[in-house]
Amino acid sequence: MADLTTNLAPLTLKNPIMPASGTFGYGDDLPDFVDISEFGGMVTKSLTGTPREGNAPPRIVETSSGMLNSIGLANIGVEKFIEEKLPVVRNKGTILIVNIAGSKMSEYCRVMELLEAESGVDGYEINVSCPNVKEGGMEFGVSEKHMKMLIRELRDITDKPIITKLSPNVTSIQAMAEAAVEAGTDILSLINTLVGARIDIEKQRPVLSTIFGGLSGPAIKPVAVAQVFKVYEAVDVPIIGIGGIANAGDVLEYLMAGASAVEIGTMNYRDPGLGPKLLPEIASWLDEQGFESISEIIGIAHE
Amino acid sequence: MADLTTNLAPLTLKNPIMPASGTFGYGDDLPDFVDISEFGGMVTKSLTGTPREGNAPPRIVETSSGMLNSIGLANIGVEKFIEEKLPVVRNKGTILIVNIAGSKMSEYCRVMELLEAESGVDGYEINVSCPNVKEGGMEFGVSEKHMKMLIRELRDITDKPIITKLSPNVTSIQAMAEAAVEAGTDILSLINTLVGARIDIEKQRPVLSTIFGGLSGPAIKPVAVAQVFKVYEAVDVPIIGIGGIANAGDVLEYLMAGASAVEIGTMNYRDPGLGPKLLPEIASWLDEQGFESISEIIGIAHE
Amino acid sequence: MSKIFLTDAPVVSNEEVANRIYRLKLRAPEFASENRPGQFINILTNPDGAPLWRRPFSIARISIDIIEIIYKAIGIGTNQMAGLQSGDAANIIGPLGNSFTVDIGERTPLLIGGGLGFAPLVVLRDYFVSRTKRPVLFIGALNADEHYYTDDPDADLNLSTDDGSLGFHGLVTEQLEQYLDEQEAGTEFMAYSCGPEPMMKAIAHICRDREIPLELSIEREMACGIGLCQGCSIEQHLPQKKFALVCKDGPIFNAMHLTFTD
Amino acid sequence: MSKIFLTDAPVVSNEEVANRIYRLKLRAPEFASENRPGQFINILTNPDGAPLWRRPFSIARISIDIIEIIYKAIGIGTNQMAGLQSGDAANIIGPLGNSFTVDIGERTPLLIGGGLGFAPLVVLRDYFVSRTKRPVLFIGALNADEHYYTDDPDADLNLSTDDGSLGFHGLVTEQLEQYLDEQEAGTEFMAYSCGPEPMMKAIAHICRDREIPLELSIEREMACGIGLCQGCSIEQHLPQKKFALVCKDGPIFNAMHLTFTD
Ligand SMILES: Cc1cc2nc3c(=O)[nH]c(=O)nc-3n(C[C@H](O)[C@H](O)[C@H](O)COP(=O)(O)OP(=O)(O)OC[C@H]3O[C@@H](n4cnc5c(N)ncnc54)[C@H](O)[C@@H]3O)c2cc1C
Ligand SMILES: Cc1cc2nc3c(=O)[nH]c(=O)nc-3n(C[C@H](O)[C@H](O)[C@H](O)COP(=O)(O)OP(=O)(O)OC[C@H]3O[C@@H](n4cnc5c(N)ncnc54)[C@H](O)[C@@H]3O)c2cc1C
Ligand SMILES: Cc1cc2nc3c(=O)[nH]c(=O)nc-3n(C[C@H](O)[C@H](O)[C@H](O)COP(=O)(O)O)c2cc1C
Ligand SMILES: Cc1cc2nc3c(=O)[nH]c(=O)nc-3n(C[C@H](O)[C@H](O)[C@H](O)COP(=O)(O)O)c2cc1C
Ligand code: FES
Ligand code: FES
Repeated sequence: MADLTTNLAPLTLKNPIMPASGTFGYGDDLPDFVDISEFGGMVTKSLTGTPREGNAPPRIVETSSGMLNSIGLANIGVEKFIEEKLPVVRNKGTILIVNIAGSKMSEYCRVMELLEAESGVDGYEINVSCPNVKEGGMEFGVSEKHMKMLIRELRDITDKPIITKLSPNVTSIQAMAEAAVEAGTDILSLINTLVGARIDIEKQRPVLSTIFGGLSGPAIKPVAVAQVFKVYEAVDVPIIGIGGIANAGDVLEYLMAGASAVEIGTMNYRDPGLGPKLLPEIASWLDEQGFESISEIIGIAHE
Repeated sequence: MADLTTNLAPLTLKNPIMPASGTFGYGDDLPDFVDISEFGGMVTKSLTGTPREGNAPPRIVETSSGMLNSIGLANIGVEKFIEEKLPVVRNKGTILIVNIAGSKMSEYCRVMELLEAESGVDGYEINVSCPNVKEGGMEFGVSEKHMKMLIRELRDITDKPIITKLSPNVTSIQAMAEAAVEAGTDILSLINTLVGARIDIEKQRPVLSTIFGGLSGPAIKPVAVAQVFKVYEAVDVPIIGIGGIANAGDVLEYLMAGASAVEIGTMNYRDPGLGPKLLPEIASWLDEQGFESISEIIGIAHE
Repeated sequence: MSKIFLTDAPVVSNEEVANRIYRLKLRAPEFASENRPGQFINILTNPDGAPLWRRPFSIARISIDIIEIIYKAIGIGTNQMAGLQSGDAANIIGPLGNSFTVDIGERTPLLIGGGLGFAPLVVLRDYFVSRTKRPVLFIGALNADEHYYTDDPDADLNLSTDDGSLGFHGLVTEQLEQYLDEQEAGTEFMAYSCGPEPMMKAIAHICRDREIPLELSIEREMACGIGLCQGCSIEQHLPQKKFALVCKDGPIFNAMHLTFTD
Repeated sequence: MSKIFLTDAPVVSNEEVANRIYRLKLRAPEFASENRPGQFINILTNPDGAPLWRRPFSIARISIDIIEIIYKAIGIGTNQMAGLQSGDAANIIGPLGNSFTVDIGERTPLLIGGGLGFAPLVVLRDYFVSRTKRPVLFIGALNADEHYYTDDPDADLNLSTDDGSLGFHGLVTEQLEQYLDEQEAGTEFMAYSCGPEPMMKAIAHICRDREIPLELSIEREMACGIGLCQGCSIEQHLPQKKFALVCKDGPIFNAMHLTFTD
């Protein structure tokens, strides 16, 4: 059977499927029918320096083949994570990636410094692109200069892999990818959500309390695949593809476009056990086509 | 019954629904069950200086709640339009808006100059945002500087209303809107398509011959509504909302977000007669809610 | 915490019991030992496409291996559900959420439902009846056509309609106040309610004035139903936790804890 | 140009005639006077959601007020269609596209279909038969289960299967070549074909070698089906027009005009 191991240098994952940040909590509090150890890795909800309650409701709404969210980085904060969650999730039998966010550079740094003192974290995903934070979380993701400053600071703090998670809401995703790599990023993940809004015509007001939210789900997959395709040609680091993945064909699409692994977000809400269910189909597709490993199809659509 | 007339100064439309450029040809060659005079206006396919064959096939593909196209501005060219189409469509009993595109500034200018010599054109929509042209059609839509240069040139050529059609593929849609208005734009229309791609996993290649295409349809509606909402707060000119409109509720959503009129694109392919079919529902919604005219709800979601 | 299952539950029956109101029975033996009154299930109404999210429904009844929900066909997902037939299966996740407080000592249970809101209270009624408590039920609806629970020998059943076509002519809150005013001083109640939020707010006021503890079953749009998306938040009075998750901290809340009942 | 209708056509019947192959009959009296052999209709398979685009199908037969299509359930839209029942209606646009050349003088019509590709040729067969011409039919398929047109007293019917389970054991192209080789010199044919593109290419070569004019019915994914989106383009040899639209300039093309048959 084809080898599903994927090389996300400096990380190696036993398979290419992870849950996307913000859709699997901290990996500890999952329904009984989900076995986190079957995933190639676990990516936590974004952690900030202090606990956050998140934005006022309503903060989610369905759209055509997608959804908008303005959760606003609701999370328990890095200290409580270290105390209560890390001891549990570091033993789940899969790679653990902690996603970090903040409103200021110093907040990102503090979160990472506290985590550096702990064991069990295999890498960091840096959320520079959350559109739902007022105080400036966004600016890092849309400005090459600010992103470089941020990633350089973080690079000084850790020797563990840094995954920079890019925002799709930019004129040139290549420029952002290049900036992130120049600043010391090991791996890129993309995309975070697209900025979107819905109006409640009954109430004659925006549905979300924050007006704008992040669009995710199958609706955005073509945008994400295009950006992965472009970034693959622009930089030399491994890529994690994210956006609208719903089935094995979608995973193959991302791999062929140039991703070495993927994260599944919104579709987890239909079935949080979805990810591992796709692995047998991916393996048999590779077998049928005569591929011996995942690595043979990564970026194959560029040839 | 509520008044559906909408003020798109300096234009007045008898109702707010138009077909979007590229989805209704030149307005002359429609199926018998479509009556173009029932629309608030007719927007032509983008016209260029010389006829264009468009991109190699395949140039369309379905996606979740949307589609990708890389038609590549296939059109008969401005001269043939003037000769064969204009005499027919200028008498269709509705406002005629000619959409103009080009690969160079001089091409846009030439198209407009030729049209200026004719009667029957009520306004121009400037396509600065078509992602499917190799030679630079894109650059106008993503660079404030280039767009300003282009619109200024065109402003010198015509006194008729200029509608600048914005690309959503930018970091700041407000900045682009402001630039367009500064350069002399009368009306803004948005959005054009989002850049997207699909990979054919059987062929292990991008589906579209051009790799990237434009994503349209209900999938993109939240992105478009968000951008209309932002542009409404940034500038003082009327806005035409475009993107994924499929029903009367969608039209109302755009109006409330700040659009004074809308264009329907992809959903015309399901039913080219869709637009006028939505008018009675919009009128009775206004009646039920006690509004006397469309103008009362434009931008109401901002209050 | 009860165990949570994801299962393709065979449809036993799916019957229209009132105007566009259906009773769906599913075979889900896993649930028997886990379910507590007030919990809900999350149904994937269309495995192949829209809507994107599952749809949540209170478990209205459970008996050995059969769970029952009562729902109104009002939109895309519920209209799809109305097409379910015996022989089909429904992909469900559950049982989900917390549950009603059932240890109420000598208090008399008051179950107050508005419209479809009676659904989650049926299972509570069953609980009390099987423990030989006689609950007092109040069910209000627009008109007789919307009433699907019109007979109950083991409870004191009070029906009302806005148009007077069945039972008391008026709001369920009016009937409830009349009832409470007629009770002897010292009678202790425990109230439970589910229905439109303005109704629940009015009931909260009635109960607060009379110092009757009240639990509400709350509805919010849910993307996941299991605490993963943080989307179904509701504002509460706890200073250290401003927002609760309806799917996980709820759907049952002490009325005093929520801000909308103020 | 024929008039184009958009109509909710009542379903008369929808019968499985071979393995996952269905014959759908729709009542569409408007079509009777307009339809010409080779045209197609565009069906909205799901008025409420996915797929986004209509799905195009050749009109296989038309008789007074009934049009008939033959389709294979292979994906989202066609699987939805398989659920249509008499009593339902299908929202269709048509008749669409150009049509086969039918004025062929004394030539003998050769109709060559691969798999489902025979569908658009049935109406052409009817046309010739009703004008007392006896067409020669060649229909190839993978195996006997895929054959749905196995009997025709008014035509010379040649069936083949790749596995030999019915008729000639081999490719339809082989059977066609054998047949042509056996004909007297001077017999003049007009050929029509529809099927997988590699098959049509092979047939184009056979016909070109023998100077038999050939028309092909072409399939391309279509967003609109009426010439509005410019999406269904196909490369042709005309220097002044590199791309034709399959929905409007086609679906019927002279084989010599298309580049894929080279
Ligand atoms: C914990 C819980 C228990 C519930 N129990 C029941 C029950 O026992 N019986 C019953 O009939 N309904 C119940 N509901 C409501 C039920 O989930 C909605 O009626 C259903 O989701 C509507 O789906 P739809 O696709 O048909 O409607 P849509 O087409 O999505 O929407 C139609 C209308 O319903 C509203 N709506 C959509 N989803 C929800 C939702 N999750 N909650 C509230 N309103 C919504 C929309 O805003 C819209 O106005 C419950 C909801 C929750 C959260
Ligand atoms: C002019 C014309 C006439 C046709 N006549 C017939 C007919 O008489 N009988 C019949 O069974 N089929 C016919 N087809 C093909 C038919 O349209 C497709 O089988 C149908 O669109 C598939 O829809 P689906 O949603 O079931 O498949 P999908 O789920 O969309 O796709 C399944 C597979 O079919 C392919 N496919 C999708 N759409 C088309 C398309 N429009 N053309 C070709 N392949 C496609 C996809 O690439 C995919 O591999 C015709 C097509 C055209 C353009
Ligand atoms: C409800 C919700 C919450 C999210 N929270 C986070 C988050 O905390 N940090 C982050 O980096 N991304 C977050 N995301 C973005 C996802 O990780 C992912 O990038 C995006 O949803 C696109 O993938 P999808 O289409 O598969 O959902 C969130 C997405 C959703 C829908
Ligand atoms: C097939 C196709 C062709 C298009 N051609 C043009 C064009 O020539 N000029 C233009 O300005 N926009 C063109 N567009 C963009 C539409 O006018 C519209 O901005 C976009 O599709 C979003 O609207 P929708 O979601 O309603 O389709 C085209 C869109 C499609 C789908
Ligand atoms: S619905 Fe996702 S957390 Fe409650
Ligand atoms: S399918 Fe739209 S032009 Fe042919």
